[in-house]
Amino acid sequence: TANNSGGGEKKDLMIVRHNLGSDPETIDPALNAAVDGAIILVNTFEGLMRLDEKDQPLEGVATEYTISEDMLTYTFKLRKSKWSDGEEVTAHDFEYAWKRALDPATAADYAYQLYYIKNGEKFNNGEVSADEVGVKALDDYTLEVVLEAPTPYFLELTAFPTYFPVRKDIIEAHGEKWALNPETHISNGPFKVVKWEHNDIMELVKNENYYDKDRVKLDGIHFYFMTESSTALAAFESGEVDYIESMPSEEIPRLMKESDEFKIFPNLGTYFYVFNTTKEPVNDARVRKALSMAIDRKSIVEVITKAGQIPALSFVPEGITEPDGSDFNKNAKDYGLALTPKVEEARALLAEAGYPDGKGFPKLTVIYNTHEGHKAIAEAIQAMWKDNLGIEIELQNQEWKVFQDTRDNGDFVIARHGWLADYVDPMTFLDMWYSTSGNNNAHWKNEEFDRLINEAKTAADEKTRFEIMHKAHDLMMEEMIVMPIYYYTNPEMIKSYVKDVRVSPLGFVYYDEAYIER
Amino acid sequence: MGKYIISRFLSMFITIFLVITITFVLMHAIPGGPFTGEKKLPPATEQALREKYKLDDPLIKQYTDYLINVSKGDLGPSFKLKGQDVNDIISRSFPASAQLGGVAVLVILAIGIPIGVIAALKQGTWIDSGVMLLAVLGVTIPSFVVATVMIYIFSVRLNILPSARWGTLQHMIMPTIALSAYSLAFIARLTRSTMLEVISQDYIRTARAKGLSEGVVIFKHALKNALIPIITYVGPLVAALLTGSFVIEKIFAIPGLGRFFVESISNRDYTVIMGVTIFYAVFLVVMMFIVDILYGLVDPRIKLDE
Amino acid sequence: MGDKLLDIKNLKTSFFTHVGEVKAIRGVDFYLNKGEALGIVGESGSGKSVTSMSIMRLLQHPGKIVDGEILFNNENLIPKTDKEMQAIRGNRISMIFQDPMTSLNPVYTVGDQIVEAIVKHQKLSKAEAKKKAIDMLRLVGIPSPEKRINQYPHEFSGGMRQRAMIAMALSCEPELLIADEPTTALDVTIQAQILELMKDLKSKLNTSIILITHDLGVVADVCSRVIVMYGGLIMEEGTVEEIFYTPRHPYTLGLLKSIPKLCDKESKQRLVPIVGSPPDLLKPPKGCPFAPRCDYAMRICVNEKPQYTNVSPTQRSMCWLLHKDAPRVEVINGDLKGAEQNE
Amino acid sequence: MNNREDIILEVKNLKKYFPVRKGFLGKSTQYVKAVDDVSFYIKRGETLGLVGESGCGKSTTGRTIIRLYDPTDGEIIFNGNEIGKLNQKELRGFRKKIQMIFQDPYASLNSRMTVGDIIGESFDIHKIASGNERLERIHELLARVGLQPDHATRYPHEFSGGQRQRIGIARALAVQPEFIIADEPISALDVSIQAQVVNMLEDLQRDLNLTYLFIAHDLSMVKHISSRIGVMYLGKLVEITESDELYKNPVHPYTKALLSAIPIPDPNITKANKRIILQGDVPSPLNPPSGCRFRTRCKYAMPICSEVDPVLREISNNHSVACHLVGK
Amino acid sequence: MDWELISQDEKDCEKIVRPSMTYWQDVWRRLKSNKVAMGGLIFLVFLVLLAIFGPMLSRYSYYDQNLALANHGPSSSNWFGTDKHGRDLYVRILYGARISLTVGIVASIINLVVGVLYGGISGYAGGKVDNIMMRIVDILSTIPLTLYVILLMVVIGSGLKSILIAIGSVYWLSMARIVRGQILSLKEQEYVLAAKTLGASSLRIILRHLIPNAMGPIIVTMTMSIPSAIFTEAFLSFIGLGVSAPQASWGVLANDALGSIRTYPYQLFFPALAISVTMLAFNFLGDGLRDALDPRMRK
Ligand SMILES: Nc1ncnc2c1ncn2[C@@H]1O[C@H](COP(=O)(O)OP(=O)(O)OP(=O)(O)O)[C@@H](O)[C@H]1O
Ligand SMILES: Nc1ncnc2c1ncn2[C@@H]1O[C@H](COP(=O)(O)OP(=O)(O)OP(=O)(O)O)[C@@H](O)[C@H]1O
Ligand SMILES: [Mg+2]
Ligand SMILES: [Mg+2]
Repeated sequence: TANNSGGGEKKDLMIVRHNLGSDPETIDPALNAAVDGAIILVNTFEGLMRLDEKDQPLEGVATEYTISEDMLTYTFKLRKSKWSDGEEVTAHDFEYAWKRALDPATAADYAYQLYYIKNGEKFNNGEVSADEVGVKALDDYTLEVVLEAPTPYFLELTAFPTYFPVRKDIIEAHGEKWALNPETHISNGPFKVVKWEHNDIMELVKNENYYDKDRVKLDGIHFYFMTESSTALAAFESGEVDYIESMPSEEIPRLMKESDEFKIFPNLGTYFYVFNTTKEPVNDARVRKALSMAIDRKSIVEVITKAGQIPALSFVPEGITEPDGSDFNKNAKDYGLALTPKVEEARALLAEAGYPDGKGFPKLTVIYNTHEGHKAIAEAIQAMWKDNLGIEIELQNQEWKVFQDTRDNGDFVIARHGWLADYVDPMTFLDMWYSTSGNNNAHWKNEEFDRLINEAKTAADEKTRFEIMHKAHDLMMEEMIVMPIYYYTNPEMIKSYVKDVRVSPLGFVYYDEAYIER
Repeated sequence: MGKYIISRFLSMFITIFLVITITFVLMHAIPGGPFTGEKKLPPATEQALREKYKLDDPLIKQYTDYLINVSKGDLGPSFKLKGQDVNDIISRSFPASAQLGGVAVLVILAIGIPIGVIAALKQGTWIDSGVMLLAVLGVTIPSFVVATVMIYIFSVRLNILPSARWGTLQHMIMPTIALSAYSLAFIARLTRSTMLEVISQDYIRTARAKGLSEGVVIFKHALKNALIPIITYVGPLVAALLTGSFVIEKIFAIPGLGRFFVESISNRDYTVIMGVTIFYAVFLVVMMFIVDILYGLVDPRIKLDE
Repeated sequence: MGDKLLDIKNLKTSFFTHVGEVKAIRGVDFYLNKGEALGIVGESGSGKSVTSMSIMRLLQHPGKIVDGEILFNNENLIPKTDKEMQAIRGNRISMIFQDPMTSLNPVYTVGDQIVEAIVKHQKLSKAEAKKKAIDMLRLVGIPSPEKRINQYPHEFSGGMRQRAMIAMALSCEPELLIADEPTTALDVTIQAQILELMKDLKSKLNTSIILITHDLGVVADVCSRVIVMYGGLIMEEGTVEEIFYTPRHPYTLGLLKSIPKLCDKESKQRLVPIVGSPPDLLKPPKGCPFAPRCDYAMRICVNEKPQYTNVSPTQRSMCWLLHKDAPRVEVINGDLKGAEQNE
Repeated sequence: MNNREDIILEVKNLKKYFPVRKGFLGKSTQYVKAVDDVSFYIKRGETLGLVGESGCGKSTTGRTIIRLYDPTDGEIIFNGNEIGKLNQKELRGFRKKIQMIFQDPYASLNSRMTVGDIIGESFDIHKIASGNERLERIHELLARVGLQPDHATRYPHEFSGGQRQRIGIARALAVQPEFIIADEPISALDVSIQAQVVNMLEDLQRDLNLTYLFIAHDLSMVKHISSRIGVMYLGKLVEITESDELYKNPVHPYTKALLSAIPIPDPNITKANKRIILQGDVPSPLNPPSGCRFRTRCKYAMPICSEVDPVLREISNNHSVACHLVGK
Repeated sequence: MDWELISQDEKDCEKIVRPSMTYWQDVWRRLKSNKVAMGGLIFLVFLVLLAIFGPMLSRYSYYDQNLALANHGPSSSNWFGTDKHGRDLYVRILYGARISLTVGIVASIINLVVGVLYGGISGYAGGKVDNIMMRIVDILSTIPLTLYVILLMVVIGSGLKSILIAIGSVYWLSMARIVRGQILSLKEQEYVLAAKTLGASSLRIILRHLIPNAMGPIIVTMTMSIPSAIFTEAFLSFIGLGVSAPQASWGVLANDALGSIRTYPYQLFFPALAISVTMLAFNFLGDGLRDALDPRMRK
């Protein structure tokens, strides 16, 4: 029969069984760009800083740091700590790791996470040599970092997986494959990888060489790779796993009702439709506004998506704290959007744009990538526009990569979109609309906006920076280059006997303090 | 005969070569590449990746390089799974798929053929109708539904079988059922229909006249004459099942090869696409060769070498 | 005459086709003694094969025995189960089928098919059975049998297939051998050899034989008694001599007359067939089935089925002409003469 | 051989070998020499009977002539045209002129077709008749072979062996061929029908000037129908002459044995009859005996017989024999 | 009176005349007498009519949403319940029948025409031709369908036409193999030789003699491939080739309902039932047809 004795494979060991979804593409800190890989990384590595439950930086490998006046130079003092194989963790490991991630030869997806470092971007572009990158180990336990511009959230960034140290000797000996073999996957975090059977299981055990091993209560973590959400749910319900990350959306209302193990975590991300601002008729802001006003966001989240998503009335989601402690999202203006459709205003705008009662409105197509959930939302919106504005649209789904290609090339009028934060700052939502940004799928060009982004990126003062970002946000929202629909949430199920697991708004799951209690 | 085998071998190589060529062309003709994603990579990074995987070479050079590597048995590195070679991926994923597929093939043959035979013998009775009904359900209810329902019943409700993963005998039960249902039904119907034709032949009467038991008459004399369509169907089926099923492996979280057939395409992971396609092609072509040989063994009147 | 090995009483067999019931056999009685050879002759379609198939209980759908008894060693075969029949078939009764091509399984070698029967009934090992099969093939005159045994039916000539069938049927030394046109595809020398073989079997092993054929020469050679069938009925029954020299039924006479003569002056003469064609058994005539083709048909022949008249202790004939009221006819020189009206 | 134009078919040195394999992958090193160097001719309007032991290659000869088999060697000249090397397409024209009645009345009828369609098929192929005319002609043919018109809607399995043979004959007659290869057309028929069919064949021959190659083993019937008779033994023609001559004056020892074995439909004669029972094993066409192939069973065999293969020589007018006993 | 010789005419009066029938009339007669098969046929005809006229007769349309009525189980107003948009499932299934039946029927026609002919020619021709033709089948069955379909989607765009092209280009492969196997074992039959001597062309021999004798496996392959064609259509929708939402085929309806299999099982049940019942009907008809085509069969 099945192994249903929840909590651990052996009674005396405290092991959490976590279903991660798909097999990580990599668990090399430099190369990883995915949440699943990051979950492994944050539990096996530790950067200069680590994050507390409010995502504020705490000392990690660095015990102290000094920041220069101009906010450009950081000097970190490292503690004496060990790699999982017993070697010392030194500042050189960090220097090596960061330069490696930036090295064009590494071709790391997330190299741009290190662009804050002086000459980081240039080195990545092959314009300067590695020596000119602003990171340097002054001695074994001192690391000096010089930034391009003041970056108030740099300390948080050092807790991000791309900033984790790696071992030069190992990587030079084993190349890219070092991260595939548990024996060479040397890490410095609370756990270490001992087994990785692709698409089946990855086993982590407590790292006895971790400097703060007393904080770690679990004996290990077993990550499973069930990609089918209904299977994962079944495995959870039958007690084969303790933690699942996804479940069929139709099941969520039932789970919410029946189970206290079902939890909804905030997730920094927005689900929206992007308008191609170069295409008729959505090159007219009034049309975009009208369309955006005419949908019933409340019904969409309550009837269609049902996973506790929050109707989105602006683009930057909840969960980003301003220096004064308030939420960026809450401080945003009213852009004319409401939970329920504003039919009259929308119709008026549409009439103003030349389409009274939707007459003469071209039959445009909304594209979305194939997914049952996207389809359901699109169908609902299609009906809402028809009822509220009297316009007919067509829906077309496309295979994922074809869809991305279409969207990037601008061969669409309206397209589904979704954006998840790379880091906890409004900038991750704003600079994508920079006119030359590769992610500017609205194909929107606004000099004022570009200027604001440039300003915000160099602002030394947090408060001004946030003010500028608000201005940029207002600008894009008033232009309504996107139609926000809802803010993502992160529904997860955790067995009630698993305590003190921490889930970050970026979706990272931390087990360093977790334990099992029956 | 020797000449025939040689010409078959030659045509197998040409087949695989054409498969490689066509897949290569198709793969590069469709939109999207391995490095497109929801978040666009900085141009420099993308460029670095393209250089790393030699995607900037002219297609014809990529193609000839690939052919050269393949002829050396090197299927290249995955673009998506960092540091993993396609050879590794195939060699580590194939065993699970082959195990599952092998068991499924055995189940399909061991159950499908006998029930087809029984249905034919009992033509028009409730047994026949029952088998037929089951067969229709087997083909119409898609494997993912069968799988999902089974998981709900046996794992969630009854808690007697593990819902997913691979390793023990218990893990094999549900995937095998879900994987075999369609083909089992197909084989049963195919067997029934050819058996019906065979059992009215005179030589069956002769076999009965010899006083052979009904079992020998049916399973020796009749079945062998009904085997041709079964072999035809089973040949490619073996190739397909042993190389894994995307749906089943995904639902039951089996670390097999099947998922790569679909995922590699979604990811535009060019080398994996090519690798698994070639792997399957070799399998299929060999199976088809075996099928043709079996034809000759089963029915001496079939001569392919003329 | 010895004991009755086979006694068939009022056998009726029909095929239930969509257009209706084809009454292939409509009440046939005959018996067969141990060690006796009985010939069944009759026109094509008269029910010879169906009779033998009924005895073997091998009728195929939609054929069914509707009435009668088949007593084999005083045991009725009709109610027997398939299992019980299996022990009888091939072992105690074996049959040579009329059509050698379709009666041999195309996907097994000829050898396999013979060996199988031997192994099943004679408890011999495979190797011994194979030796025996080779002997049997040699016995029926197949050259280099040790090679031929490994060939498939389609590689045999028509006559060789037929001989393979014969070898198969004889291999288990049955008590009763039903040979349905065993020599049609054989040349005369081989035929002679086969007939010799059957006679041997009869005398040495006391095997009874039912020989179905239309070759009256063969009947004359092997059989002691003959049944003449027509339209699903026995028209006439008697010893060979009686049938050949004193046939009392116009149909029997017709049969005898149609044979070409070998002697010079007659050989090129036009043959004398029985004109017309056999009745449709879907709706068998209510009278004598031969009446439509009979030169002597009387009104009663069309309307009423004739009774058997015992002409001698061993000969009986189903013909109204033998009725006491019927006009006198006589056999003169192999022909009926003087069919005068009574009134 | 008088009057060359009258020759409708001439076969010269015809050979047909079948490869024999051991197992599926085995090599075919051995050959069944089913027909080995056979030559004869047939004049228009005559009937050549072909007799011989079962398996001696009669059917193969017939099938090779009609090109169901590709000859291994030799020429087949029909109406002055060499047809031995035509491809299937070119052959189609000839198919209307040569027809075959198959030895096996069961296997040669497609069980999925009604008798009417089987007979009528050639009307469709050669666009001879359609609709009502087709039906009428089918009925006419059925009547010719002694079947009833309504049999046209039945299927082969519903007929007895003899009835099926007649269907095969009707099929062959449908195209109104000039030349018919009749491979044991009557052996499956009962005597009364045999007589009907033979009469019918003779009538047709007279009316339509048909030519027959009549393969059979029923010597009395062969004698009745044939003007000349060829005797085959193990792939070779051993004697060929006018039918009366053959019966009166058989020369080859095999022919003699054959004639003596004819069963006589007369119990008294038969039982008194003295047959020449051939001694010895029947040799195999896989490795026929050296020299004369009949020598192993021939009581007159001489040393030369095992060394030299006797050639077919004309010993008197129209009487050719391949035997060392004659002409020495 | 009884003993009077009678004339030939009098003897013949008993002749019975059977109805004259062609093979196809005969097949139809046998089919008609098969109640189960006729049931299947009638159901299919009924279904086609329902698919054409049904949606017109309903007070719902396949696209009308009423989010307030979302996920309501079967009731008297919505026989099959509603989906998550509050649309009437009954009408959606009827509407879906148009697509799915078209796909299923086109797939079977392709199977019959292309697959059977291709396999027939390959098997009959044998030798080199056979080797080449079958290797083409091997190639077509190994190159990833998805790639091809994506290309099709990009080049032709979505819609029923593309679906049919996609299905048509691969749905005959296994049929071709099956038919070829059958032809190989049948082509040496005597009746084929007989047809050859009549001068029948190869095509005629294939069509009239060989294929009818291979009908059993052909019909099984055909009927069994219909459901997989219906589900393949759903897969094609995944690539983006399918009809655009809110239109939905059975396969798509079933796929969409899969997530809620535990919460709203009826949403999966009805489309699945529609497919199953239709398949049953196809199979009954197919079986009946097979029996009807084989004169030796029972019933
Ligand atoms: N399956 C069947 N369906 C319908 N009628 C059949 C069937 N089998 C045989 N018959 C009919 O039964 C009758 C007797 O056939 P049977 O085979 O016994 O003839 P037969 O005497 O053996 O003739 P032959 O000498 O030609 O073999 C024939 O009229 C035939 O048409
Ligand atoms: N397809 C084949 N493959 C191999 N051998 C064959 C084939 N067909 C015939 N033979 C062989 O060729 C020889 C002659 O056969 P054929 O059929 O011509 O004989 P036949 O004279 O017609 O005999 P019968 O009177 O028995 O029909 C036989 O030894 C037979 O085994
Ligand atoms: Mg018979
Ligand atoms: Mg022959």
